[in-house]
Amino acid sequence: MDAITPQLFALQLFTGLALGAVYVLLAVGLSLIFGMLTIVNFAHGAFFMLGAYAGYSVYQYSGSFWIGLVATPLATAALGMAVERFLVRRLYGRGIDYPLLLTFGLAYVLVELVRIVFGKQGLPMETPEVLQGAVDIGIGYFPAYRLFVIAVTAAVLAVLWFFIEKTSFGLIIRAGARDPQIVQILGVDVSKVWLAVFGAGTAIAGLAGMLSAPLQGISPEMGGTVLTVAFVVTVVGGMGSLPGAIAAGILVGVAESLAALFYPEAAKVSMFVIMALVLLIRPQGLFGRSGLLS
Amino acid sequence: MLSIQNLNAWYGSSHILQGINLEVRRGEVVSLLGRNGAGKTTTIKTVMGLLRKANGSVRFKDRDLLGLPAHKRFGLGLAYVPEERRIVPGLSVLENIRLGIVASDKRAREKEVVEQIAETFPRLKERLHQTAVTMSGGEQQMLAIARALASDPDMILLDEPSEGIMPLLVQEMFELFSRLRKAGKTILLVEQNVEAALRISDRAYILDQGEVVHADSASALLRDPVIQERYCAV
Amino acid sequence: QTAQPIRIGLPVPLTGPYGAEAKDQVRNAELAVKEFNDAGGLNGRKAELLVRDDRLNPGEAATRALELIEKDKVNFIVGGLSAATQLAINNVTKQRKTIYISISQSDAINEPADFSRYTFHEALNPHMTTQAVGKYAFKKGMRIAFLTADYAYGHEMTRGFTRVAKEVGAEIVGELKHPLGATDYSTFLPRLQSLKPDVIVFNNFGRDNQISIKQANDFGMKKSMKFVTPVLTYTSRVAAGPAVYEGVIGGTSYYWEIESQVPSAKRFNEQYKSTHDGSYPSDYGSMAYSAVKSLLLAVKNAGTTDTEKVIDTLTGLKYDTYKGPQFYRACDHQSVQSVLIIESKSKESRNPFDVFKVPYVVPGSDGLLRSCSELGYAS
Amino acid sequence: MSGEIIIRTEAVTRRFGGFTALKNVSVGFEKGKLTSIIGPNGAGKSTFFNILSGAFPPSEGRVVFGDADITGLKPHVYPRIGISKSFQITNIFPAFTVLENVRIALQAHCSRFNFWSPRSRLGLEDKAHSLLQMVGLERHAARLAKELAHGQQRALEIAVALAGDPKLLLMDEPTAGMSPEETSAMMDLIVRLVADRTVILVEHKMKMVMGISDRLVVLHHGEFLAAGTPDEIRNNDEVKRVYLGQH
Amino acid sequence: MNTQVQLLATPSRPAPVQWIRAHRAVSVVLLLLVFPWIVPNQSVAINILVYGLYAVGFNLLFGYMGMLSFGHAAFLGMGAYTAGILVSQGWAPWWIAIPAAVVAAALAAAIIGALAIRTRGIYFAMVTLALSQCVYFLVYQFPLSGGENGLRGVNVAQVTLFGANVDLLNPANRYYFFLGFAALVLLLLSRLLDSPFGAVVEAIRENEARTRACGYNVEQTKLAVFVLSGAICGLAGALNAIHLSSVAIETLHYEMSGLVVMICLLGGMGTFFGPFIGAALFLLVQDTFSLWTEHWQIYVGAVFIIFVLFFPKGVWGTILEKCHVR
Ligand SMILES: Nc1ncnc2c1ncn2[C@@H]1O[C@H](COP(=O)(O)OP(=O)(O)OP(=O)(O)O)[C@@H](O)[C@H]1O
Ligand SMILES: Nc1ncnc2c1ncn2[C@@H]1O[C@H](COP(=O)(O)OP(=O)(O)OP(=O)(O)O)[C@@H](O)[C@H]1O
Ligand SMILES: [Mg+2]
Ligand SMILES: [Mg+2]
Repeated sequence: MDAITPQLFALQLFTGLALGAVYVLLAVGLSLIFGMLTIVNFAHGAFFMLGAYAGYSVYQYSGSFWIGLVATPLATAALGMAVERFLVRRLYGRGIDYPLLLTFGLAYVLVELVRIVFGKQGLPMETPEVLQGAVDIGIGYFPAYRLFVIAVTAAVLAVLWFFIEKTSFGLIIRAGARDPQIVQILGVDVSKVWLAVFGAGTAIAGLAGMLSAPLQGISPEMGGTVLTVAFVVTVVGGMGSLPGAIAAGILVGVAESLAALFYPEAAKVSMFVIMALVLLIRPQGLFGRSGLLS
Repeated sequence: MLSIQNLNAWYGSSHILQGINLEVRRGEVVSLLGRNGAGKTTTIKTVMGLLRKANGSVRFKDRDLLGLPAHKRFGLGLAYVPEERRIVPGLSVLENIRLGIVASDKRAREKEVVEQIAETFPRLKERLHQTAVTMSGGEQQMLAIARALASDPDMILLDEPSEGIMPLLVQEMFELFSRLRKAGKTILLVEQNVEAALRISDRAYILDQGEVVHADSASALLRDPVIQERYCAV
Repeated sequence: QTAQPIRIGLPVPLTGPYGAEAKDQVRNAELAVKEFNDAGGLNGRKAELLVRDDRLNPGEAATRALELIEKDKVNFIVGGLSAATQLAINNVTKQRKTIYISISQSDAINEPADFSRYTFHEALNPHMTTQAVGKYAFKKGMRIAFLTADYAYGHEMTRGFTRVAKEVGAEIVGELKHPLGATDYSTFLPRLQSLKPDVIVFNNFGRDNQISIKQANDFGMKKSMKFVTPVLTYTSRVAAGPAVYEGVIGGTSYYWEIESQVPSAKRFNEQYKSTHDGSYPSDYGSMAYSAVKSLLLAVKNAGTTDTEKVIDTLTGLKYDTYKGPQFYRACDHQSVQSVLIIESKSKESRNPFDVFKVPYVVPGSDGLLRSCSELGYAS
Repeated sequence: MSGEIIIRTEAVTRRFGGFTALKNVSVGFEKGKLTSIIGPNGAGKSTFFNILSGAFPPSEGRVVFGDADITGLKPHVYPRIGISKSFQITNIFPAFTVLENVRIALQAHCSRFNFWSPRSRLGLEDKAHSLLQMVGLERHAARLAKELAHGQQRALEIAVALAGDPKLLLMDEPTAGMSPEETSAMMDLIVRLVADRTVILVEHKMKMVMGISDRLVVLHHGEFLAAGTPDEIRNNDEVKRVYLGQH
Repeated sequence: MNTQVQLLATPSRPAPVQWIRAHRAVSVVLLLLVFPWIVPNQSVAINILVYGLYAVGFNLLFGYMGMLSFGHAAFLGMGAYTAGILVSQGWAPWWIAIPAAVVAAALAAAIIGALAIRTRGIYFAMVTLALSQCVYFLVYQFPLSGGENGLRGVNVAQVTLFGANVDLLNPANRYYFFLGFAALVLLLLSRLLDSPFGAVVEAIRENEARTRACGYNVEQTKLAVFVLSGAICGLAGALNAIHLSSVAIETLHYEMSGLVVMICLLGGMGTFFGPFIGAALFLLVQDTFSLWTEHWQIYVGAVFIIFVLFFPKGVWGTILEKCHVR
């Protein structure tokens, strides 16, 4: 094959960054729920998939991608909150494993429900007209839609960061994650906090699904791979750490992209290799606090 | 202000509190004494709503507490310094203090409140941005008290606040309680430092095996040789 | 003594991404059984179908096959919708001397290592598909690039296309292998683009095929190159939408439109439509029809369900069940049949099933296959 | 100082990030004596204690036990060489019975990797019972540890620490949260313990510390401030000023 | 769960349950002996046996030491592929291939374990999950594994045992052949859990820091249990390869890891019967529902949720609880 030109290399690097942004978006909902509730939401992939279907439905019905973009996170948040309220909540205080197992079972149910409602085949989702086509980014052409996804990711992260680090509600969330009893005694209805966090996490999962739909189409199985990616990014970044998720997502994306250039067969393993290395050097992840889980 | 009548409470199936009767009047400091395992902590936890399996009557400002979820009790003006301090990990000292007021009407006047606290506890002032759990045991205890005071409650329940505090500060702490009392706060104090506790209390209850076995004015108890021998020996 | 029904086990992936195809296979197999029974069965002995879900998992497929043989005591097995499940079932039936008609594409099953006297292959295989599609799509001097799913199916397709390219004098400019089940192809596309091919061949299947073609489209690649894929399926086309597949060329074993040229196809479509609300049989679905139909034809001709006798009959069988004449080649039991070249239309027109054109039908012949001696069979 | 030194630190410093919790502390502890470490809150007592007990290594300096340099040994090695500790925050096996808590601790010293014989054959129950008797928990042997009141859990904690029959026992505020009655029982216990081993204590209860300690070490702002007999310390102006107050 | 408790507090409980508790391994083996005759057919019985054994391995780690691994498919797969490759290539007879599979799985567990036990709790679950995905890709790329097509030709049609030829194509023979291995594992395991080492395992589950402070090398113990757990799963994998005469790459998929968690949860974690009861329940439920509806996964998921919510101790654990056995 041809030699690798500097221009190709630059484009490849940028592709990796863009892919990383998508990965961050996939991981951040998982990371949020984990960091705040110490719950690993195994149904994260399922919510991602539901987001894609919800987005598709709204898009079909209203004819507007943008309405879908707003409605989708709301819809998945509502479902997520219902799940928290009626299922997960019963498990608080029963050890970290049970919510994980519950959501694992829930994922089965959700995927199958979608198969019943929408069928087993995939569905097409069109890229919104204004974002179709590729734009010149100086080093080559790049799909406009992917640039848009990066922008949305950045916006979501900014909002989330501000919310968690700078507001009182964020303070409550962070405290509630560690010692809910105390927070309760200080006058806060913790159950509402949990509800909100779970809803926020699933909202982001749904948004990610909706945003991914024009990239990869929709199918009931689309959540499966997402879960793995989200896990790797969360572990590499350090659980519950926003900056960690960002750094890890981009690291994984770039590594995968460069692997695809030099040794394509290894593209998919690359993220696991990174993870193994990180674990060896910093078991708590790049930005993780050690002892958080002990 | 706080009136407990015939309170029974359970951990699982073990019956811990067996008919407690206790009263704290507005502006009083009342001590709750007794040996380990007597049920002091359990009593306080029941009042705060941390133990849901309870019956009897617990009234605060004439409201029935047992029916209220824990977070609503805070709104009535109750504050609590728990036994093992329960400083929230991962948060800084400042954030722990802020946590004390997020749900109260003081939230808007955060700066003021923090300043006031810092005045009372100079040690905390130096450390406002340290991760709270890395502070020493005594520093954490101060923080726990500071957090409870932040919301300017009407009544404070303190569970062994002097535990792990150095002698110099223990004196100061009890002085602080006296000052609080003068400022009109009501205090229910669980202490093993019996003598010091009685000195600042109006009245005291002695608990044993989940029952009140003795109740009297603090001064009488201080004079009581049996009590002296039994509880103030160290 | 009332005769036992003829029992045919049908393990297909009812759950999983190919559930739609699997379901249509069941419908088609049922149709074939119904026709057999309506025609009186085997001297009054009826056939029955035992459908099992193999979840597209070879381990599960092997388990189901074992159960069908050991517990349900089936006479024959038909099914398998991926190379892997097909090979797993084949391995079980081979050991237990049970006739198996496979309906999924792989080259491995034609090769001596996996060859079983008891197994017949109704489906196309990658080699014949690529020969047909390649000869149609490649021209002398063209630059050709591959995006290949990194597994046997993909590799077999690449191998076949490379052979055609050599024959017609086209140049292979590069191949990128992607992991199976990838959901993002962006990292492969800049490189492929930089190769500046005239034709890009997507040697992958199902979701991989849909997503990679879609993303290549997003990168604006269709403007400068022709998209080709060995097996173009109806479900992929529907799942990804008309815009994505517009102008993509591929092969298939069956598309209903050949009814204008083939009488058996016309008959088959009518039958299917009358039992299924006017819908048309699908590409993978119809193979199940033909498999069961030809099997039962052999049973009828042999006059028995005895394994050895049915094998003998199947081996020499010439049949035309739904797409024109077919026969099982003696050395590897591959069904020799036509390959349809199809091209995706830009929009649906007459009915939702009208999505492809059939510009060309490559007639079935030994020449499409690797020869028996090339495969290593003593001729 | 007269007696044989069992453990000593040499110029130990410990930093947490930019903060130096312990500065250049060199202290020796006499064998067979009870030494208490006192000092204001945040003086670095627990930090010092953790370095002695191997919870974490010093940033600089060495720890010498007997003749051996034990700086930076893995935590699980400490009990094996004869150093046990009780934690400042109660740390037991909550879902085990009180007896099993002690039994498992005893077992560490007779069989670490015995995969085969039934555990009951080790015959540790009697020893466990006598340990429980010693700390006054005999009655509660069959209860689950998590059901004990705080003070009782502290006593159990000490029994568990004692199970290894350590040469050196380190205790961080063993009587925190105990009633005066129980505190004096604990004091008696500690005094009895010193008969066969060395004990190092971190405590704030001055009456108790003064009453039972052979020697006191005072830390202040992470630095060594003073050491001596209880009387010497009681009359040390500097200690009075920063710690004791009018005591 | 721990014998000490029972010696001290002896609440009343039915005699049979007590006997079963005391001879847990023997009773499981006895149950398994008659098992093929109480389930619908023997091919299902073999599946249950193999999956049960897989769950036994997992249960050792999760039920007894409290570490939730989501990567145990790696060990099942390592066992299956090792035995499978040795047999299908004709490199070794079954009596070498099976032990070799166990060793290979143990080695894989040693490597993954050494990395994973540096983490705790949910972290551990995620790390094992991701590392097992690594194994998936490595095996996938390994030329002899057959990749996506799977490994075929793991044919052990006949074995010679004590001079007699046993036809393994016969399902009953295959079942009892496999049961021999399972019984061996169960008896060894029961012995191990009763030993002082078993006490340490429980102690780690209860309080790691305390166990360390007692003088136990927690990391070593964890690793030992992890390796042992992996080895048992490897054995299950090898048996499964022989049973199906092929190995699918899906054996290494994370859903297989999830499956074993589900089996343990259904049956009862930290018990001896649990894994087999769970496997039977899961496979029978799945078989029944999949014949009845193509949407059977919804029911499987729902059953799982119900167990997590209402019967977290699983079938056997709930029975024990009802009979006042701690
Ligand atoms: N979580 C629990 N589960 C079961 N029993 C408990 C629990 N917590 C406390 N108890 C029991 O309740 C009784 C009262 O305990 P409580 O903590 O109220 O005592 P206390 O008076 O505060 O003692 P201390 O001075 O040691 O703090 C004790 O006998 C104890 O064993
Ligand atoms: N991990 C840490 N990070 C930052 N500072 C720390 C950390 N651990 C301890 N410190 C600080 O070191 C100082 C000494 O702490 P230490 O716990 O040793 O005090 P102490 O003497 O035991 O006090 P007390 O009597 O209150 O328990 C304290 O000011 C504390 O805030
Ligand atoms: Mg208490
Ligand atoms: Mg301290």
